[in-house]
Amino acid sequence: MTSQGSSGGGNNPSNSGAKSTSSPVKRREPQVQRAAVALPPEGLVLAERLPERLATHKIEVGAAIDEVVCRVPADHLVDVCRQLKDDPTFGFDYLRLLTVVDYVDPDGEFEVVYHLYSMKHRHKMMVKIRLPERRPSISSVTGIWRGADWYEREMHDLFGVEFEGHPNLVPLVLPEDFDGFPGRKNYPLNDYEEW
Amino acid sequence: MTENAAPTNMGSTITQVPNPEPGTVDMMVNMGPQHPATHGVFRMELRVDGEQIQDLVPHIGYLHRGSEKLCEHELYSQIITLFDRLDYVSNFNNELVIVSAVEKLMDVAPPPRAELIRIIMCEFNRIASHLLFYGTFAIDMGAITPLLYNFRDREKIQALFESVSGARMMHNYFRVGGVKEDVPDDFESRSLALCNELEHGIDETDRLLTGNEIFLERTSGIGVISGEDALDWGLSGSVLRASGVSYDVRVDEPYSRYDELDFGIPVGSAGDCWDRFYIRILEARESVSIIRQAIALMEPGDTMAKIRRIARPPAGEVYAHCENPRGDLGVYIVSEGGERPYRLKIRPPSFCNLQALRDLTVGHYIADAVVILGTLDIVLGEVDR
Amino acid sequence: MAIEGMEIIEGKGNTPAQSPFQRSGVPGVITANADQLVALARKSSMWPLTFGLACCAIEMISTYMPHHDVDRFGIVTWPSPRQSDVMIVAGTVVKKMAEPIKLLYEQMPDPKWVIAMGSCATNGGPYYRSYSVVMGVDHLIPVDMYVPGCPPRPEALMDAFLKLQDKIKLDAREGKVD
Amino acid sequence: MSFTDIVFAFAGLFGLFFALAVGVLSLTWLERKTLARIQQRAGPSVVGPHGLLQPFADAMKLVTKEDIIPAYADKLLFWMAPAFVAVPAFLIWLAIPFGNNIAVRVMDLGLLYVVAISGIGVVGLLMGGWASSSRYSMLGGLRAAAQLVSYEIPIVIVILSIAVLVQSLSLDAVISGNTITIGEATRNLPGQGLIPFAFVMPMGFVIFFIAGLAELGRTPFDIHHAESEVVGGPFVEYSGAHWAVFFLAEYLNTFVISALIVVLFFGGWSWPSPPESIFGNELSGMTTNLMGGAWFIFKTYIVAVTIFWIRGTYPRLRIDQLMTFAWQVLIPLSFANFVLIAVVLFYDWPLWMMPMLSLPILIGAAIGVQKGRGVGGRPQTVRILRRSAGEIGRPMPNAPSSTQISGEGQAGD
Repeated sequence: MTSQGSSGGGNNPSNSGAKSTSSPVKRREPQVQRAAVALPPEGLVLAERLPERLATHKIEVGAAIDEVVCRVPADHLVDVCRQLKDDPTFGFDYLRLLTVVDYVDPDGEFEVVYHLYSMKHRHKMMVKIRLPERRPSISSVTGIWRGADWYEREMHDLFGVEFEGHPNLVPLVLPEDFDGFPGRKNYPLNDYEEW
Repeated sequence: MTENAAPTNMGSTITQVPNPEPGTVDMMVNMGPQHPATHGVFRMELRVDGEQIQDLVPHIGYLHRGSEKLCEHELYSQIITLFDRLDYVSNFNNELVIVSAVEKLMDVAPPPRAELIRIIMCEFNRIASHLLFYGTFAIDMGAITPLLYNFRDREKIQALFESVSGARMMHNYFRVGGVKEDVPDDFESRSLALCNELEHGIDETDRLLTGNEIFLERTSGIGVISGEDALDWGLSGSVLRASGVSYDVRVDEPYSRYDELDFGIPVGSAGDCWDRFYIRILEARESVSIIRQAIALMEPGDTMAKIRRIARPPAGEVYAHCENPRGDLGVYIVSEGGERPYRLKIRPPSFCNLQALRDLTVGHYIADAVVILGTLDIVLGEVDR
Repeated sequence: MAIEGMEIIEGKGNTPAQSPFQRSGVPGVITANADQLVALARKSSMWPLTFGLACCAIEMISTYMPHHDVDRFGIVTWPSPRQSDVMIVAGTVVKKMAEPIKLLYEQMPDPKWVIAMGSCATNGGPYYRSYSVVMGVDHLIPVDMYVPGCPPRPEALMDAFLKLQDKIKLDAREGKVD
Repeated sequence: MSFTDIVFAFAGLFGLFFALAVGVLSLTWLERKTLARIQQRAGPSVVGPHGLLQPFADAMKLVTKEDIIPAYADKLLFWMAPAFVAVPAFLIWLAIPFGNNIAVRVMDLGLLYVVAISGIGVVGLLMGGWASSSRYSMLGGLRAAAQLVSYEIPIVIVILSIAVLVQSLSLDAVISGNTITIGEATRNLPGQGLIPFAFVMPMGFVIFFIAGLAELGRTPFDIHHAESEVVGGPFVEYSGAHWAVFFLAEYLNTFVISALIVVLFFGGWSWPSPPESIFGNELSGMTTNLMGGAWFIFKTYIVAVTIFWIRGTYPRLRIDQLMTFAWQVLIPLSFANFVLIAVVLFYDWPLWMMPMLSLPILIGAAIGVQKGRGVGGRPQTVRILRRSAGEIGRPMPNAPSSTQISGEGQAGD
C-alpha cells in the first residue's frame, strides 16, 4: 500500500489541472449536443413551487431530463434540506443517493449532488452544491436523513470532502492508511505493478 | 478469522466500555472478514454482554474494487461487464440499470421484443437471487438442506441463461438499445416448463422452512424496524416493504414494459425477519407470474434498435433506477457527450440496507445478529463496489 | 480443455512439511511408500476453507451443491482455517483484504494448498487497473492452481481439484518434500 | 479379581476400542451418505467402493497434519481437553450390554455409571473453549457448559423413571425385564423383548430423545459449535490430531446416545423370536448372542440415522430459547413422567395406563410450546397489493384492491 502514495499524490489540489490527462473526456464544449429535457407533470409542479417556498435561500431551479435540479449555495444547504423534508408540499423523506462529481477545470470544483424522493408525493429532485476543490467542506445532512451516513463517509474517502457535523467521519471503504483520494479525476489508474 | 490474531489494519474499533455491573467488562467479538455467516467479506465488531449485543460496528470495504472509477474510463458498452460483477447474484438486473440509464440519456427505446426478453431475464434472475437468499438464510440458522434444494433449481435457471446469453453468470447480454441477439427457438417452451419447476421449488422451500416452529421462533419479532426509520435510513426493496412501505420501482416509476403486466407487491406490516423472508417467497411467486405474462405477450420482431454501435449519448445527467432483488438499484451518469461517462455513481441497495444493521441488532443475541444480517440479504460486491 | 490459453495452470505452490515418517528416521524404502500412502489419504480428503470473496464464490458454492457435488471426492468445507487443507481464493483480492488473507493462510496447518479461482485472483482480472486491487493473490501467498475464467464454471473448479489431487500424488512419488 | 478376569477385561477393552473406532468411522460415512440422500446428492463415492474408505482417508490425513497450538493458548489445558471429551465417551461403552450379560464389565449399577460418566465430557469442552483463548471458542465452551448441564437433568430423571419401572439399576435388567414386588403384589414385567419401553413410557422416550440430541449438540441444539455463529465453538482453534479426537468423541457420543436409546427404550439386544422352522426350537447360546448383538447394532444405527435425518431438516435454536425449553418444558415433563410411573406402580395400575396418562400431557405440552399457533400456523402480517395491467401509478398502502394473504393457502394466488 505504500507504493500507492508515490503514484497518487491526489490530495494536492494545486496540480490537479496538470494531471487531468487521465480524464477521458474534455469538459463541456459548446458543440456537444445536450440531452432533451421533458419534465413529468409532478416535476413541473415542483419546479413552480420550489422558488416560491425557498425564496430566501437564493436557489436556482433547473432540470435534467426528467428531474428538477435545484442549485443551492453551500451555506444554505442544511436549511434547504430541512425544509425540503419537513415542508408538507415537498415531503422529501427519502435520500436516494448522495454523490460528488469532480469537475476538473477551469479551477477545480466539486459538485455534491443529493437525489431526493418523496414517498408521499412520489416526486423526485436533485439538490446540487458547488464546492471549491481547494477546501472542500460542507455541512453534513446526517441529522436530516440518517441514510446519508455511509454515503458521506464514502465520499470523504474517495474525494476528501469534509462533512462538518458528521458523527463518525472515519474511512469506510478504503484502508485507514490509504494515501490520496482515488475518486478525484487527477488520481491515475494503475498500470501493472508488482505489489 | 480467529480472534487472537486480528489484523492490525482494520479500521476504527469500538472503545471498551466498562459494564455497569462492578468488576466486569463487555467482551469484544470480531466477526469476519472470513466468517461463514457474513456472506462474503463483511466484518462486524460486536460488543457483547454475555450473549447480548451492546454495540455493533460494521466494517466494509474488503471488496472495494473501485468500479466507479473504472467505469469512467470505459466505453458505455464495456461498463456493462463491470455492472455484471456488481451484484453478482442478479446480473441481468444490474445490466438493465446501466442500459436503461444510457437509453434514457440518448432517448432511444429498445424494440418491444427486446423489452420483454429483458423483463423475463430479470425476473428469472430475481427468482435465482431469492433462491440463493432462502438457502443462505437457512444456513445462517443452521438448516443446511434448503440451500442444496434451492441450488438445484438455481442450476436450472442458469442453464436457461446459458442457452440465451452463453454464460452462466456474467452475461453481458443487454445492450444499449436492445439485447445482443434473439433468444433460441425453444426459449418459450423451456421457460414455461422452468416456471412450473420453479413454482414447485419455491413451494418446497415454503413448506420446509416458513411454517417450521423453530424457524418462526427464530425470526418473528426479531430485528424490527418501523416504516419511518426504514425510510430515514434509505432502505429499499424487500427490507423496506416488510416495514409496511409499498415502494417498488417497477410500480412507482414503471420502466421497460412493467406497466403492461399484472402483478402484486407483497407488503409486510411487522417489519421483522419473518416478514422480510416471507415477502421474498411471495415475490418469487409473483415473478413466475410476470414471466408467464411476458411470454404470452411476446411477438416476433427486432431485438436491437437502430443506433450507432458505439453509444455516444448527449451531454447531460441522468438518474435511472430499477428494482433489483435487493432493492432500488440506481445509477447516476454525468455525460459530457463522449463515448465514456464523465462520472458514474451507483446507488447500491445493499449498501443502504446494511447501514441499518446496528439499529436492528443492538439488544438482540449474537445468533440474532446473524439472522438479521441474513435477512438484509447483502451482496458485498455491491456494498463495496 | 479445448480452448487455447484456457488450461488450468499449475503454480509453484507451497512445499509441504515433512511427514512424520520422514522425521522418524525409518529407512527411505519404507518412508517413500508410507509417504505415498499418506498422499493418497491427503488427496482423497481435501477440505476447503469456507471462504468466498466475490463473484466466483457463487460458482464455488455451486460446485459444492447437488448438481456438481464435490463431496463425492471427499471435499467438504470447514469454516475454521485450522481444520482446512485447501484455500480457494474465489474473487477479487483488494488491498484491504490482503492482510486477512495472509493471516488465514498462516493459520492453516501444513500441508496446505491454494487454488486461485478466476481471473481476479490470478492477475486482477477486469479490475487490474483499479487503485485498490491486488494483481493476483500470488503476490501474497503461494498458489498451487490457477483456474481461468470470469468466473470459472463449476466444472473448471472440479478440474482444478482433480489436478491438485494429481499434483499431491506426484509430489509424494517424486519425494518433493523438504 | 482373578487373572482371567483381568485378561478378559483387557481383551474386551482392546476389542471395544477397535470396534468403536470402526463404528465411529462408519458413522461418519453414514452421516455423509444420509445427508447426501436427503439433499439429493451422491455423497462420498470415489474413495473406495461407495466411498467406504473416505473416513479412513480423513482420519489418516488428520493424524498426519500439522498440530498447531496457538501462541496465546493455555498449553496444558489445550492438550488435555480432547482427552477429557473422548475418554468418557469411550468409557460409557464399558457398561453397554451387547448381549445377554455380555459387556466389557457387567455392572449392577450400570445406569448410575452411565449417568456419572457422561457428565464429565462437558468439562473437556469448557477446558478446550477456555484454553484456546479465542472469543469464539470461549463463547462455544460456555454455551456447551450451560446447555449440557441443563439437559443432563431431564436425562437423569428419565433414567430414574426407568430404574423405578424395572426396580433395578442394571442395564441387563432394563433389557430383559424383571419381576418386581410392590406391596403385596408380585408382577412380571413384560420385558423389552415383547413390549419396548418406548410404548410403556412414551413421554420418557420423547424427553430422552430430545435431551439426548441436546447432549450431543446436534441440530436443532447445536449452538455450541454453530458454524454460522461461533465457527465450531470450542474446536475452532484445534487442528490435526487433536481436532480428530474431538471429532471422534462427537461421533462416539452420538453412538452412545443411540445405544442408550436402544437399551432403555427399544429392548437392546433382545429381538423378536425367529420362526421355529429355521432355527428349531432351541437356539444355542452363541447364535443367540450373535444375533442379539447384530440386532442391537442394527437398532443403534437406525436411531443414529434418525438423528442425522433431524440434522438434515431443522434449523437451530437460540441459546435463550434452548435454555427456556430445558427448564420450563423438559424438566417439568420429566418430573411428571417420574411421578406418573411411581403412581402407576404404587397403586398397581396396569402398565397401559402409563401411555394413556402421559400422551395427553405430551400433546398439551406440544401445543403449549407452539404458543397456540397451531400446526404450520404463520403470522398474518404480509399482504399482497394488487395492481392490474395498464394501471399506471401505484397502489397506496391501504388500497382496496389489496388481498390479504392467509397463512396457509397462498400458493398460486
